[in-house]
Amino acid sequence: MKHEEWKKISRIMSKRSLWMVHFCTGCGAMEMPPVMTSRYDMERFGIFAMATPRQADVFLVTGYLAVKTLKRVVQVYEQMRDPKYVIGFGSCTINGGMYWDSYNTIKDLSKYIPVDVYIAGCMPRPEAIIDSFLKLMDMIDKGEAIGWQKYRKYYDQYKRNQKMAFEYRLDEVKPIKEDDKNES
Amino acid sequence: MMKEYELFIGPNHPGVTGNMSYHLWAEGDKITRAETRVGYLHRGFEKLMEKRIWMQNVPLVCRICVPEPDVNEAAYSMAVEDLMGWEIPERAKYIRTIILEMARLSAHLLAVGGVAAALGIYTAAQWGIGDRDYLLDIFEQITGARVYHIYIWPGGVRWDLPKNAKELILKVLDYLEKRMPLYDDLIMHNKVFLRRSVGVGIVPKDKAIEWGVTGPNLRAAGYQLDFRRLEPYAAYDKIDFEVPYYPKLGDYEVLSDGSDIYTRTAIRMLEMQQSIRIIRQALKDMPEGDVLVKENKANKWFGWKVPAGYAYSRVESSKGEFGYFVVSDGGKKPVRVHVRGPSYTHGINVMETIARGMNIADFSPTAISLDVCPPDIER
Amino acid sequence: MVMEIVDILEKILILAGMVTLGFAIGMLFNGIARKVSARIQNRVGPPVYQGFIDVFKLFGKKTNISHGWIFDLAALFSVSGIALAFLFLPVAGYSMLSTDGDLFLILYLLAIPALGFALGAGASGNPNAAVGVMRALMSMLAYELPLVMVMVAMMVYYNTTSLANIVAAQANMQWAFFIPIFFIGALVADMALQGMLMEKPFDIPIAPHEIATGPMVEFGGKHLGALMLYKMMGTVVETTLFVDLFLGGGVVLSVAQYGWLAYLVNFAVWFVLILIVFLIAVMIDNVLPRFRIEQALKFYWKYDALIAIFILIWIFAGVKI
Amino acid sequence: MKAKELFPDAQELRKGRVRIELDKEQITDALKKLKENGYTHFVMLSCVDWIKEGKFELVYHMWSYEYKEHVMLSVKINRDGEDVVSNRELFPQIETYEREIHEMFGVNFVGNPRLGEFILEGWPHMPPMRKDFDTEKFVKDLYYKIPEVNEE
Amino acid sequence: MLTEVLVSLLAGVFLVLALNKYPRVAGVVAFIISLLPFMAVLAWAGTMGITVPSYLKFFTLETSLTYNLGPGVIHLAITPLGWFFLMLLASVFPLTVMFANSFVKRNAGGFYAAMLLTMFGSFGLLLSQDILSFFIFWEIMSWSIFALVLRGHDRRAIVSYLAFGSLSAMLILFGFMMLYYKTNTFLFADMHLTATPLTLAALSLLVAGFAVKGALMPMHAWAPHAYSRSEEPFVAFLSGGLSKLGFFGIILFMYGVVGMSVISSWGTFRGVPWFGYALAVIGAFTAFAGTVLAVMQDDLRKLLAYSSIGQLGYIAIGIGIGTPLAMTGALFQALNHTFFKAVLFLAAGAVFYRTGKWKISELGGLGYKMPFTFLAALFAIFALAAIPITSGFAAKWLLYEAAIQKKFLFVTPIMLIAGVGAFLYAFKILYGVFLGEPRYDVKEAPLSQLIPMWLLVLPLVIFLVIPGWFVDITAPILRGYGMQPIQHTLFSINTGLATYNTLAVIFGMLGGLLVAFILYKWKKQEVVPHIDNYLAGEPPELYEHIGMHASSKYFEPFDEVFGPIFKKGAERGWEIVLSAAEILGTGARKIYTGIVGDYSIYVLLFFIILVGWWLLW
Repeated sequence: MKHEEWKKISRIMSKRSLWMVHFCTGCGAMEMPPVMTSRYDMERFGIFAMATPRQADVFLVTGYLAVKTLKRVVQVYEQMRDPKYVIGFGSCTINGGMYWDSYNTIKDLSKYIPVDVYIAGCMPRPEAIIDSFLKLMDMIDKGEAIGWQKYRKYYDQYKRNQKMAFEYRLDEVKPIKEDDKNES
Repeated sequence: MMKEYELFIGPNHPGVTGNMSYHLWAEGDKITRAETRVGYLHRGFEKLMEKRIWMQNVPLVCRICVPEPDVNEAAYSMAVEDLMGWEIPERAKYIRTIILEMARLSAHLLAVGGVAAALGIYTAAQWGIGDRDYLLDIFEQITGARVYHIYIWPGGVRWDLPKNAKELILKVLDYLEKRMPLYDDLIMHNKVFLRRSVGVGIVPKDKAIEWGVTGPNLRAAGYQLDFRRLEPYAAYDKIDFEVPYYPKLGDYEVLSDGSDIYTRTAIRMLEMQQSIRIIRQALKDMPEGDVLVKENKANKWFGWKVPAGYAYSRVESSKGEFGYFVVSDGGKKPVRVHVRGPSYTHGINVMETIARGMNIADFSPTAISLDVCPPDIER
Repeated sequence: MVMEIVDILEKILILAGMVTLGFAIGMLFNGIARKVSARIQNRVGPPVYQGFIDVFKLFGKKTNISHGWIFDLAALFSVSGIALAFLFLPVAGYSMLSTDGDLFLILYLLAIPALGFALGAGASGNPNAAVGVMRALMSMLAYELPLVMVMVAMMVYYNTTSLANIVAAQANMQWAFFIPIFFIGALVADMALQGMLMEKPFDIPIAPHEIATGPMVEFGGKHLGALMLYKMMGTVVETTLFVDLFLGGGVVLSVAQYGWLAYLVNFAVWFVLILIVFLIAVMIDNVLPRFRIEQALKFYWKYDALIAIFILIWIFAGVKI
Repeated sequence: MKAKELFPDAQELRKGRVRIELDKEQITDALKKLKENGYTHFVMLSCVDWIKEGKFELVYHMWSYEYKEHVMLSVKINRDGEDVVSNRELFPQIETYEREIHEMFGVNFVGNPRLGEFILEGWPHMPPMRKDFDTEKFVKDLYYKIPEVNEE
Repeated sequence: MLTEVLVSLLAGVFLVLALNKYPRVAGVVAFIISLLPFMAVLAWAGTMGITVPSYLKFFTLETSLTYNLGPGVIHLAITPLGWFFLMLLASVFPLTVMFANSFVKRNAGGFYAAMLLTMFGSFGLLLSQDILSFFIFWEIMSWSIFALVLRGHDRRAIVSYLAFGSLSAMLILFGFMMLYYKTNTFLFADMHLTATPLTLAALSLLVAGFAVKGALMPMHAWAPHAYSRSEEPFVAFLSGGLSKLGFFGIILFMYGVVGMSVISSWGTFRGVPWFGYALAVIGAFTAFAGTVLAVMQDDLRKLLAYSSIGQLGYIAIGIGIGTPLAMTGALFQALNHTFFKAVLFLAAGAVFYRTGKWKISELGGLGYKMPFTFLAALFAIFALAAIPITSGFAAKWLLYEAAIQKKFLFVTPIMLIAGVGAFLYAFKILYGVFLGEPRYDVKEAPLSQLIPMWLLVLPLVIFLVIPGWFVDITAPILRGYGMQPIQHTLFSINTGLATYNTLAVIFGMLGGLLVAFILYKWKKQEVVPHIDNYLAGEPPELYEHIGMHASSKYFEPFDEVFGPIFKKGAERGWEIVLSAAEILGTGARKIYTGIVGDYSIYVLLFFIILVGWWLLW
């Protein structure tokens, strides 16, 4: 068989078996039990919650992230093995949502770790969650879910952003564009 | 050389409810020390509420406790009503009762399923959460949302129940009542479950009140104390219901000295039956009329000023006493809103104390049977 | 000389084929178990071929982590050990290597993957894994007592320690299951099987709520894939062991009489029987919580072993020397 | 004995809600007295920042299951770093509340060994629940200025 | 030439004592002398029907020798049984001496002297053909062991060894007296015993006496203390080699002197003589209790000591059953135990040498730091746990088969469960010492410690592949007792109940490993440091230190279940037995002052009495 065909099969396999980390990062985790259990039954699609990041493929960031949690999220994300995917769940991961002016929650998840799929809403319905997984499967099939490659490629930038948030350091925060201009 | 090893139960761990962490030091099979680590969900609610006008805070408060958001709305509304001196319409009181009891039902289904799952009966959790979804459907019909309802407002409830609400609710209640014996067979009469739960995870009875234990956990320790009775709110003073407590466990056998995982679970099962009974009565007795006080109707979009003063309101949630301490200086925004979550004591000082000497296998079931919910600790 | 080489090659091919079949059935069983659990839990459940997908995906992970060469040993030992144990079992009365070994060998071969797995778990240095391994070893100690008691009774009864001979002695539907004393023995062994298969109430070693899947915490990617292969094959090996002991290995037609048709029918019967045995375990798994480890030990050593002792006494009194 | 009888200057806010203003020094004795007189349930300890007065108001909430009465013991202290004696011996949960208030307002409780990081982690700024901490400005200065990841 | 060997062994004792000031030199000298017994084994190999290449034959030895010493005559001769046990001892001995070279620092000359004296005693013991010389050499061996135990400076070890050593000597002495009374001859060959109660009593006393050295319950109480408080090279030799001498004695007197026909005539139960049945039951109990107690230990040496007791119990089972199958199994188990337990004790010594810790709960993570020590220990542990990729399995398997053949319905499950229990403590060693959190930054053990370990592993591999060879080696012994060796080819053994083919296992395992290896090499991997671990998401850099080694009280649930039964039971039982031992052996317990000087006076007195008694005879 050709390399391409192998790749295709491998993609089909990995899209049909998405194991997610059992990490309730925010209040969105409340809609996970219904999605996983008898009403919506995510296991139909081969989606299963796994205890540890080593075993998992998908990280469902369920809702707002306090900075303290972000540290754990980054730790867990880095412990997951490639290929790994992130789904940003709820408005809070997109722009802070309800907590746009909270001093302790980050506002845009994609600044800290690459996000493949976002689900809008507060909180999103189970159908939306399943839809997002189907979308992710579609993206894996087409080879578009490349968040994990992005994390490797722009590792320095992600690390810098994480550090800024972790340390709550106001003085070091400068828009990157200005830096670029100064250098050039 | 440290002989103990450290175990982290959470935040990324199946044995913890929500985003919190127990840091355990253990030797062999026994825990020697435990520390609860919280703050993973800290959003600074109380700070945000000081920045928002009184009405804007209603959508915020419900996010404090996810499994049972309505108690927050109710408690906050009651505190504001207290300061404003509003007396809410009779119909609104009944609707609040129905909503709060439905929330209790759904939270208890989750909690009982959680305890069963922590001990290994995943089937019970699957059934419980599946059945809970029917309640969420009704919430959706009534309020428009599955989880965050924002239905109970200062001055009453947001809008009246839909016309078919009564039939819908009764249908689900009938269904749930039919399911209860199945849960009993699967969980409460399961010999292996009894082996794991009887006499395990004991909160000392004589210390229970001093440690600030409330809710079903306190009743499992042998006190018939329920804020629905002690300080009736909504329509609870007009409704006939029982407060199950140890050793009056109804159909369930008394197998231990109480205050263990088994008794707490039994109390929750009994409370579900009572909730069904309360909702039935409330539906029957509910009068017609307004559901919102006129003052709020007129001013809701502009925000009212609340007279200066202190108010503390409490609601008996499925986990225990949910209290709101509201301070106003007479302005459009609160000066201080302080939330007392029941898990604040259950999750931190109670768990840290009773964990000492506990088997690591029993730790997670105990924490889940105390129904520790982290967001109401750190808010 | 050439014929010999061809013979050896043919044998190796058959062995490789059988091992592949074993792994395939194991993966299928994983899917079936999940499907059945799902139905009990009012769900639809994953497709039955989900096991294949999961294993393939795990081996397809782009990067893997390891905690050093001792950690890697786990993967190697668990897969090869369980495959070896499978080869020494008579499957549907068909002996692959089982004439070269016996029940004791199979019991000890089953320890190779377990110890290898434990080695890897220990090398990961995670306390959860260490506690999990402790529980796994202790539950092994617990369920082996009633199991070996029944096995010893059978060995003495049939006067052989070779599983192939025990299967042969049960030909013509003279299954041990139909002998009253061994019917009780089968019940005892079925409880032990529950522990062997790590199904509730004896899934103590991997209790996710307590120790986050125990020994597996640090396993991911291909390591977890190898481990899953071991577990899946383990279900086949252990249920086959049970079927061989009590249900005559599923032999209903004699090969001498019916030729290849007998092979076909026997394989089908064997498959159905191990599936039934496995599904009983899965169904019990779905309605019971898990014991604590010392409770499991007491259960096996008190109640299960008591019945087994009764069987031993029976055989002791009944067998003439 | 009811709170009204123990503290004659208690002010009844409404039925079942009593507020008592005390000096800082009296608080331990008052808590003890109430605990002995049936106010066995310590509800919570909260802190209000009266920035205009320059005071923090510590409010100790207690509840009596016997009299069905809620007592708020209110103590005002200076905002600028006045120490308070810890009452963790009386009720274990006071320790937790003191940890939180220490972190969120910067009130120092003498005798509580577990003060320190509780909810926040590595927080270098002013305690966030103080009124003079402007969360909106902070957010705009920090989170909104963290750059997007530049994909080039 | 035999005289020269014996004399040079004895001379070596004094030579190394003289070299006390130069421990390294003394070590080398001792090592050279310690090779003598092994050379003797090679020289005698021809008489056992084993062909040894001529370049390995350093000298030729006469097969029998008689010394006429005044009142008594010492008869020495090599027998198959003696040769087999001599082979075990002689192969372990030089390696332990070699290990000691870097390990023993304090008063090394004395250590080597006592070791050589022990070997001298054992050498003579295995050759002796009469009661007299047997007893003399037995006492030389016992007391030189006592000298080595003394070096541990542990009161309990010294007292218990002294008590049990004396008890054993007394029992053996009484047994010999009875035998002599009955037959009026010293020579084994001349004793033609009949089935009388006196013979039974004599044999029982002898077996009880030898059981002390073989650490059979209830005569084991000295072993855990002596094993755990002495220097490792000696303990490796004691546990690996010297403990077998007890079984040598039991086999010699049960089957050689008394004989199967006499034992059987006392009555049989289900085809097994009562006497053997009882021994087998004691063995099974020892195997089980030793295993259970081993699981509960935290001290690495104590664990290994109890494990020794458990493993030696299997040998007793085999001897008790007494069929050719069982005897082969027992001898095979003796061989395995010799090597794997020596490896384990030496590995423990190497670990101590590098870390200075004995407690399992204080060790950890040495597998990556000391990989060769770990691999040797791993292999030994596989042998101990009877995993079929070492020769350990064949021995246990033979014993199981023998038990099933004789329909031991209750003993077999106990043996099997003790085997499973071995997994438990085996993993406790593996995890507690070698796996888990790396706590020490140490180097690999020195070469002088690694070489002995790896050389000792070798036989475990050889006899895995060719168990048939072992059956050949033991065939003369069995024939000597009128038993037929079991059916075998080079690679497979047939017991009549089943066949065990090592080639199938080895090639199956290798094939499986190959396939697994290919599967495993399919994808690349990176090695992460230990701290990059699942901590439920907590970043490790936030914590100064995270204790992740769970080895303290590792099998706590097990301890909780079995502890009350075994620990307390053993202790309480021991008070009774110990007091009995005191009355029987050395009189009231108050004699034990705990002062070493006093004990040496007792020893001297004992010797004087002994010699006087001998001269009077």
